[in-house]
Amino acid sequence: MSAITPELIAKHGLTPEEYERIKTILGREPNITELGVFSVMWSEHCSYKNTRLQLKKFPTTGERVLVKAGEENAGVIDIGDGWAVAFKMESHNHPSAIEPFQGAATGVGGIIRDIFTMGARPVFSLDSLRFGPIHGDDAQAKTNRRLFAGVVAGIAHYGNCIGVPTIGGEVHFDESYNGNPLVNVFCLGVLRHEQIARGAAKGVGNPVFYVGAETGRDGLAGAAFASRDLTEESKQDRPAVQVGDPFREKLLLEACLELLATDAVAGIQDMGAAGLTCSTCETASRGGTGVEIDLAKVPKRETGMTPYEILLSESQERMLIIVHKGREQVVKDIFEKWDLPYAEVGVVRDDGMMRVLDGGELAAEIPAAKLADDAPVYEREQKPRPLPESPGELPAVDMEAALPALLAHPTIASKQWVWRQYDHMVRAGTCALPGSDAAVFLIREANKIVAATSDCNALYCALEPRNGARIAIAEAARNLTCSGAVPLAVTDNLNFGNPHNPENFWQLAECVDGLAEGCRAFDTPVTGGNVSLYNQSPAGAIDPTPTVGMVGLIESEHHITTSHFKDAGDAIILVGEIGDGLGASHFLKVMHGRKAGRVPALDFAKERAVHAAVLAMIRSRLVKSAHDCSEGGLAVTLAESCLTNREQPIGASIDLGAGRADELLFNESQSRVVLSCRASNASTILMLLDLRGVPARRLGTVGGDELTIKAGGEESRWSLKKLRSAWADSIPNAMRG
Amino acid sequence: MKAKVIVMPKQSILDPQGVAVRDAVQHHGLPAVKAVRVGKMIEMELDGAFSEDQLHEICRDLLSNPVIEDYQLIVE
Amino acid sequence: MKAKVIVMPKQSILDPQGVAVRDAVQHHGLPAVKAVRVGKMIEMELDGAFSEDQLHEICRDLLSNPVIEDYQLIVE
Amino acid sequence: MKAAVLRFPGSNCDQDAHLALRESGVDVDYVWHKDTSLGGADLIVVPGGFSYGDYLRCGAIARFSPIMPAVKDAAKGGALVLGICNGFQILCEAGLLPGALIRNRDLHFICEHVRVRVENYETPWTNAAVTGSVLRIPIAHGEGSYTADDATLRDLNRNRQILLRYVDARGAVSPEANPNGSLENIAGICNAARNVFGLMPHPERACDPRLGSADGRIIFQSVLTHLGVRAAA
Ligand SMILES: Nc1ncnc2c1ncn2[C@@H]1O[C@H](COP(=O)(O)OP(=O)(O)O)[C@@H](O)[C@H]1O
Ligand SMILES: [Mg+2]
Repeated sequence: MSAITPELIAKHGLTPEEYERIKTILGREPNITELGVFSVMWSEHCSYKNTRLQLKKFPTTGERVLVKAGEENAGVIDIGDGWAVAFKMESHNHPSAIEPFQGAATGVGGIIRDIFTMGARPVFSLDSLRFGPIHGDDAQAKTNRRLFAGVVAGIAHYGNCIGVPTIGGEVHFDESYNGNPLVNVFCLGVLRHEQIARGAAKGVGNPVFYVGAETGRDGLAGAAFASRDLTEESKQDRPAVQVGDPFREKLLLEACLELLATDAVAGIQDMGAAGLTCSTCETASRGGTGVEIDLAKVPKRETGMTPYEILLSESQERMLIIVHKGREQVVKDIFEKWDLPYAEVGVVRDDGMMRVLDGGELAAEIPAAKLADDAPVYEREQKPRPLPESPGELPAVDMEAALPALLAHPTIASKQWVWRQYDHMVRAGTCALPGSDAAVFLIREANKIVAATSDCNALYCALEPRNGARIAIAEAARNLTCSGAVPLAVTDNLNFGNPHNPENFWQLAECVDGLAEGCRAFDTPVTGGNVSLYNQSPAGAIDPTPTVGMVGLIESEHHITTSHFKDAGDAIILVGEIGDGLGASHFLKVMHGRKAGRVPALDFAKERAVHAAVLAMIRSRLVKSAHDCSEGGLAVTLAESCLTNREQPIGASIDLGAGRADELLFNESQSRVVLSCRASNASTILMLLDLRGVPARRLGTVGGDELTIKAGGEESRWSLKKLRSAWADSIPNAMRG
Repeated sequence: MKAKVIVMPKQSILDPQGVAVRDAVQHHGLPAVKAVRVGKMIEMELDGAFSEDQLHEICRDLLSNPVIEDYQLIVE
Repeated sequence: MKAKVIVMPKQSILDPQGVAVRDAVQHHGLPAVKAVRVGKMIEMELDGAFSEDQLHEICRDLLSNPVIEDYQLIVE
Repeated sequence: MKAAVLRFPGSNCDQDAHLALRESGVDVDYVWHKDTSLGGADLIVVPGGFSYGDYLRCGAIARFSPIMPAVKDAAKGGALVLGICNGFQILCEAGLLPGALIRNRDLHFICEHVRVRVENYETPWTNAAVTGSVLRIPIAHGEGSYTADDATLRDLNRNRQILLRYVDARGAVSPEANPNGSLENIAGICNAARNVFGLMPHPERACDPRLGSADGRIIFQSVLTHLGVRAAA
């Protein structure tokens, strides 16, 4: 047994203080296996040691909340009639930077496992992605294209095979993600209230089963790996790459749901980061019990694996199941039916210990609760950043060139190249195809229609973290509203740089405050999420990216609303103010190469009034389309509404009135939605909105084969063909190169 | 002139396809098959100027994924 | 004991993967590569009783599809 | 009538097919791939998905499942056998349908609504349509490019076994309308006896107007009509 040297401790990412803490917990020196166990359990990825105090700021309760954030593998929300949804977002940023295809694929596998561990049947996924620029011939652009293509193919590979449709998401492109792509995946599942499964080792004497794929040397110390900066050396960590097997996980999913439908299971826990280690000590700690396992009984793929390797392996597609004594045969029958490996590896004890034997010989013995819950907690130093400088005087830009340029920016351009590769229709429930404001899915089991969206404008968060985060929540709620849904709850994925850098940590704290304010404003509690720090390459940290996943409920199929214009002659109405200023806009970024200016002001009261009004109009069946105004401002929103129905794009003629053309077209003021309706209903809608005290005006009329916009006395016209090729061909052309 | 490139999953790395094929072969009445690994065989027709180094570069950058695969180049 | 099975697309069948690889290789600065075909290399570890006929049967029925592929069996 | 939806490890459109049949009023059961009897079903659906992960070749391993001999016997006996997507691939691998399905032309998995033209309405699968009518149905596959040797293709055409072709909005067969590079834009074929039908598009995903199209019902209605007629006769 090798002695524990300071170098070894440092190599495990543990500080001398943390090592002292370990010794007090054990009352002795740890052995190497125990050191490994502590290092993964106390990594940021598992312990949230740098962020736990921040996460406490989130509102987590509400009358619909059945399982709160942090309680289990995913939060659970009541959707009525005894039905509930479990959902969560997870990141796989670092693995995807090293091996995009497998990194993204195993990310999908991991989040889907979290959902069916709750006893829920996964029904759909969303993916929120960030990459560096993909246009151009430089080496960096080539790398970004390789990462983008690999990640999308990996998500498709896993999601398509397992039969969970990927029906929405977002993809953004910005220099700050060079060498540091973000891969956040959201999954939602459905279950009955009484089906909620728990990850607790209950019942002293109950047998502990290992089910699923054999353990190999995959992803050794992956959790620790995700808790460090990406450096040249991390490329040497490559053996850490895990390979996903969606086929095995599909079998595991069906077998687990079949088993959970019986009364044989006392507790169930997936093996994600820190695999066997995490699942044993967490189930014990949740159950207030101890768990004893014997590694000799664990199904293995490779020979000669040490206890250290077995405990820390992150092989995919594995679960730990605590079975009611006497019901073992039920487990065996079901897993044999599904041709999956299984083994009784241990037993629940009453001594609160995580005890690991290796063929009877003691390999590790640690107080489970202390290991799981007594990780150190840090309040990192914060250093505020100055407010962004104003853009100042801007050179004049030709409007007719500006709109196609914005539409061709890959962040705004059509993502069809992406979602065409995803099976987004399996499970026969997709009511709004990708391309509309939010994903809309009919959950047949429950006969409920849910909507979901993922949003984050990291450009805003880089300039003013708190306001950026507030807007992320508002935009998500706006996207749901435009689809006819009432927002219910939020899952979030905090993607930031190294927390030891005070400016990074200040950004994180500010974003968390902003998200928390937003969640309170829309009464959407946070039910879970994920933190990914150290998103940092030698070039620096990524723009702060607190990705928001929001879930809503649509009362009636008649309320399902899509974002594209429907028929010639329909009236186009702007709900909200026309707005001004170009601060933090994509117009500034794309046309002037500037990330500058104040982030648009957001008034929650105003925003809520707009949502309430739009939803009321939708419910009164007066609205034919609704589209939220976000990146690129009104001009982009209008163009998207003209183009998103691939099969019949349709034009519009618009008058934005007096003012500066560039501001009128491209300002990104908040609390705005563009509706279309039958012309004869326009006056009714305007009257009803006026009664509600919500500003609104008619902008123009749907029809023709061009988009024309009068603004500040200037008229600009674009043929649909021109706009369409700018918007639809941008990403495919880049990826062909 | 011909060149062949054999790309196989690294030994330490899981090969789900190999596992599925092994199980199928065993069910098919050949329990003697204990392990299977599935990789790629890439045959190239060459005509004109090139160097082995160039081919190796292609193998590394295009034909294989060094993170999870090993390759073998055979020039005939 | 080892057996290798090489499965290649029939000449008559178009091989989109081969075409894509060829274009990529040429793009990558190797115009000398005129044609590429991409097939499978299947490596099997054998231990116990079996006959070559059995292996050929597996190759014909399972490992290749005679409609679109040819196979070659190498027992070492 | 009775219908059976097969379940292989990795099937993932089994529930969708089951639902579509139930909603069109069919008495339908699942049959596990390890079973050896189909319980006398008049219609056997081999659903889409990734049977055995689609490892090796799509459908190559499923073809040897214990249930497949029963499927072959049923087909010989004249029962209707419908293979959707992965099911089509399995039926080709099993030799119940000629030809094979290879990688899509652009190598990508493709999921989108396509238009397919009914090429022959005198079959159990298409009698509710009129020849030339165009159905809007989604596809979702990575290996749906149909291929076969010249002789097979000639026979398919001569016997009018090609039931569906990919077409454009105007109903015309064109290269642009061909999503995956299939020979002659073939989207679905049947055997010479007409009782075995394989198609890449997913009719079970187009049976509910809320999902954007209900054209898929025409396939299931045709089956009902056909079996109804046969029962009466
Ligand atoms: N990675 C992706 N996967 C699936 N759908 C996506 C992805 N990225 C974007 N989309 C879809 O494209 C549409 C536009 O995305 P986005 O511009 O982010 O919408 P919004 O700005 O309204 O939030 C949405 O319907 C979204 O679901
Ligand atoms: Mg947008």
